[in-house]
Amino acid sequence: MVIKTEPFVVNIGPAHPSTHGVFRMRTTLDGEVIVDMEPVFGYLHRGIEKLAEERTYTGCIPLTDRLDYLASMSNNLAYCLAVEKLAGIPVPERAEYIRVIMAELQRIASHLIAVGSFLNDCGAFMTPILYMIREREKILDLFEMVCGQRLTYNYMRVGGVSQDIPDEFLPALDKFLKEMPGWIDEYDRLLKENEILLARSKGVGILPRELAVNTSASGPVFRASGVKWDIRRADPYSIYDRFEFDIPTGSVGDCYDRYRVRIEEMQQSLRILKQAMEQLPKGEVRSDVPHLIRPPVGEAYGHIEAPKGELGFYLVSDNSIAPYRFHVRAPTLINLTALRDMMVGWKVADLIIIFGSIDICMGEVDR
Amino acid sequence: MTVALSGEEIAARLEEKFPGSVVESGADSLLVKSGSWLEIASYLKTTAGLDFDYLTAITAVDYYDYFEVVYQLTSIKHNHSLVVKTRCYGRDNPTLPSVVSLWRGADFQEREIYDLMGISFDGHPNLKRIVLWEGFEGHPLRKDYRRW
Amino acid sequence: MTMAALPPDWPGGFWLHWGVFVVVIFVFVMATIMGFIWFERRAMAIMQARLGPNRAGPFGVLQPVADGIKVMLKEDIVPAKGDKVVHWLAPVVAFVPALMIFAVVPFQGGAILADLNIGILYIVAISSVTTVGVFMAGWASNNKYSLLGAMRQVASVVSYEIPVVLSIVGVVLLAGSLSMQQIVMAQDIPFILLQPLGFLLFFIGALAEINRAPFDLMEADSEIVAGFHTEYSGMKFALFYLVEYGEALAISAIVTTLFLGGWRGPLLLPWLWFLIKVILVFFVIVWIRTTVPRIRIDQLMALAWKFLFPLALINLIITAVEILVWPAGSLWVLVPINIAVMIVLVLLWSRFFKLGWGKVEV
Amino acid sequence: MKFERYGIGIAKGLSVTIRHLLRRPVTTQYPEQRLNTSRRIRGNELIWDREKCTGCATCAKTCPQGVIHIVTSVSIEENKYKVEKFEVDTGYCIFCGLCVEACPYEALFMGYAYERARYRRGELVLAEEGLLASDERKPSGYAHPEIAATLPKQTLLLDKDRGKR
Repeated sequence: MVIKTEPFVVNIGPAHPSTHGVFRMRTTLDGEVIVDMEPVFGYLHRGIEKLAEERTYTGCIPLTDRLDYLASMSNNLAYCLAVEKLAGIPVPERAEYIRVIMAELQRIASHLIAVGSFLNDCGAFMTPILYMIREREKILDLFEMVCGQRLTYNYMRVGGVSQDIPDEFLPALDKFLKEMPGWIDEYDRLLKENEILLARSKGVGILPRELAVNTSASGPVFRASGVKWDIRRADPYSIYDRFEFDIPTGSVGDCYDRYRVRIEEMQQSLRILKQAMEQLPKGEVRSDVPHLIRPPVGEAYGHIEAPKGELGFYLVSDNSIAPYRFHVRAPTLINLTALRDMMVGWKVADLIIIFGSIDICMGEVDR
Repeated sequence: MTVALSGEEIAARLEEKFPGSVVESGADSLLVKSGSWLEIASYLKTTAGLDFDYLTAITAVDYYDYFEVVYQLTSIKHNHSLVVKTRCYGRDNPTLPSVVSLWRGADFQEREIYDLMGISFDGHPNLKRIVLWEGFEGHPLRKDYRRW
Repeated sequence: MTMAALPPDWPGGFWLHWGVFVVVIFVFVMATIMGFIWFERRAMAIMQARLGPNRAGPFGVLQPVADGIKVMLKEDIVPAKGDKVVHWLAPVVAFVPALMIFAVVPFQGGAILADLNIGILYIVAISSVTTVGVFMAGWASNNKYSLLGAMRQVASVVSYEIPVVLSIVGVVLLAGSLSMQQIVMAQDIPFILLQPLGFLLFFIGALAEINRAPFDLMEADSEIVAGFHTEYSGMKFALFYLVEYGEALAISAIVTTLFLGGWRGPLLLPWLWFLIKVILVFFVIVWIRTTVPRIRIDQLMALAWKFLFPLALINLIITAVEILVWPAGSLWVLVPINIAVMIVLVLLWSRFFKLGWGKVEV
Repeated sequence: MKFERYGIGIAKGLSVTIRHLLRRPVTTQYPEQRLNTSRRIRGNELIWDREKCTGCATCAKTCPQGVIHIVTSVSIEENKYKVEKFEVDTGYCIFCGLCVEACPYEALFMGYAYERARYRRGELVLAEEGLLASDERKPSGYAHPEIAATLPKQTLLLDKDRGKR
């Protein structure tokens, strides 16, 4: 006697405790098992690409802060690189090094939030994320010392950075670089071999390698599936070819690999920071660029390895002070393409973990 | 270092494979006819030497008398990239063949271009507005979009 | 009726003794629950490098009182299409058994409300009535999430009842009596040393029954919003909150009595020993809750049936054999044997069993 | 779960949390204890220097949000524009600091205070008098190194957190 059951539709989000922002999943559940899942975006759409067409090239920089608001230093860097490529503006050496230091610090801060909220979704009651936010506060202190803000930095300018780093910045950074490896070991001791976390995340939400390439995933999600592809190594922008660091990759592409890849990437960032701090030259931090830049007619596509993936800016200029077209290649929106394939067949408890392991930021998805 | 393949070199190969499909080829980009774009795309993806298996980004730009859609392709194996452009004319219902069948990464990006720019992609499995709500009329990213 | 445990010099008859102890137990339970709420929030806070409540009263001690007043002032919403009577009755049916467990908990030599000679059986029976209350709450709220939560609770309590009871039987075998006083009296060596595997199984099973720490599936906020008490607010929600902490206190009290030697201790006052051990056990519960992530529902079931249940059976057999072949001398010789047995069994058992399978082909 | 490490993983995790019992919490109790903000803080107000300002409206042009409204009239004797109205709507201002960097005469500063919330949006529109510097409206050192030198050093969590590992 077959009991007739029919799946019921549950809307997880947009105001759900663990959807990392306003994101809705129309999930069809058969009991606890997920049968189908359709993501719904648009709750945080501000039309940044339309706004940018009315602002000067410098006025667009505060807009880029609000794309992926957890990594706005990387957004600034990507935008400035694209404009410099478009207008052919040189960048002094010291500014390049300061940009690398800021971008790598931002990568650590963004990964801390990503790993912390992933472990929080697994159920570890607020402890890992509170430890990681404590470390992130130290990075935010450094950012505040340099540019005055803790979230939307608006620090980088076309042709360099807005202000030089104050003299108490380097000793503080040095102290941070000495302490941080100890904190990362502590996170590993806390949960790396925790049997329950292994049971919950190993083999869950697998993103196979070909599917990852086919859905053009990028960033830790892509490398966790075993693809050794990092823009800093594949297409080195600014001065990344002067540092040696290696690219951590996962094997299977499940939630546990994504968690491990992010932890190891933090350690690699610390290596880059140490080398960048030693080679930091003297000199001014900004080439003389007119306040209203008028790039020649043309287009340019600049991309960097942002913490969440390959962040690209496609700018078209018609020799006026405002960009004719300002398109953002949002890594988090494209990483969500394979979300349905990763989730079907798993249970409700896994849906939250798989979604948490992709680490999205709604500001960048909806733009 | 990702080698950006030059437009002419690829244009030459495409010319003898698909005669008359390459409109113009600049130093770093390649303009192809929208009609034969799908075959060119599958050719680029499948031939041994090119292997463009990773679609980095799709962008649509509104140049008033035509829409230009720019595809940034990359090959993970050979670490080289190519920029291919197609144009579609007409402002009421410009259409282009969808490449979701080749690269599933284009799914959300094409839906976003449909939603904000108004270019519809035939062959797309689920062409709906991605960011704006269903009842929204007009496509905001078009140059002639008047808010009120 | 003979009150064996009642020392001769106690004034008044049975009813006076009953009245005094009802008041004592009610005050003890209420005060300790308030204390535990505050203790958990402070302990978790310090373990997470933050401060915890410190505004209401010195060191935030009046925070539970403030919560209580706030909850009483909150509006008590009853879901429109929910089953009103069952919705009203559920918290009562859940809370009363949690309170009744303390009737047989021995605070001191003679200080026990009713020294039943089947004390531990009474506890096992009463503690499963709470599940009825929880299921009533889940059903009456007429809400998808609550029903899901209540179903999970019933499933987990049913499957964890067996390992818990089997490990209790191990203790009873050693103590030779079901009465809680006798168990405490028999513990010259705390049973945690004689029965380490039994303690481990009882503790894990008890955590799952009161859905705390790694097994808090019922109100897993990241998944189903708040489990069975989603639709409760106001005083009824407060009662469920008391049930959670009341059961945590009950489990700590039972663990202390069964495994840590109840009120027996070298120099301090006996009931002070009892209190210290209860707080210590509760601290371990809070400590585990701060660190360990949550388990999935199918893994929860698999853990009960594939890991705890077989081990509980084996533990029972080993204890029985030990009692048959009792060495004439002291029991201390058994302690290393049992600990070695526990380690071997846990290593062996976890080697060749897989917990729960993941993907279901849809 | 396969207990590959037989519960050692959980034991290690527990050892980390118990060790935190011996460490001092890192919270600062905001209203009573306050941290020194950075010397270059972009506080949530703008400060305007009437003497230095020549009414050139560069700041109004560079502001991405267009929140600076400035009206000037020609005055012969001082040989510079007379600023009739200089208004900043801090309700819409995003405190990006572009105006402070763009001002050629360094007449504009970011505020040092960060507690300028109001109950009504109307009060957020600061006119000339409301913009001038005063003892509790101190300018911050953003894009003004000489002011930054006078401000107190920033308290860093790095120095405060004596965590022992």
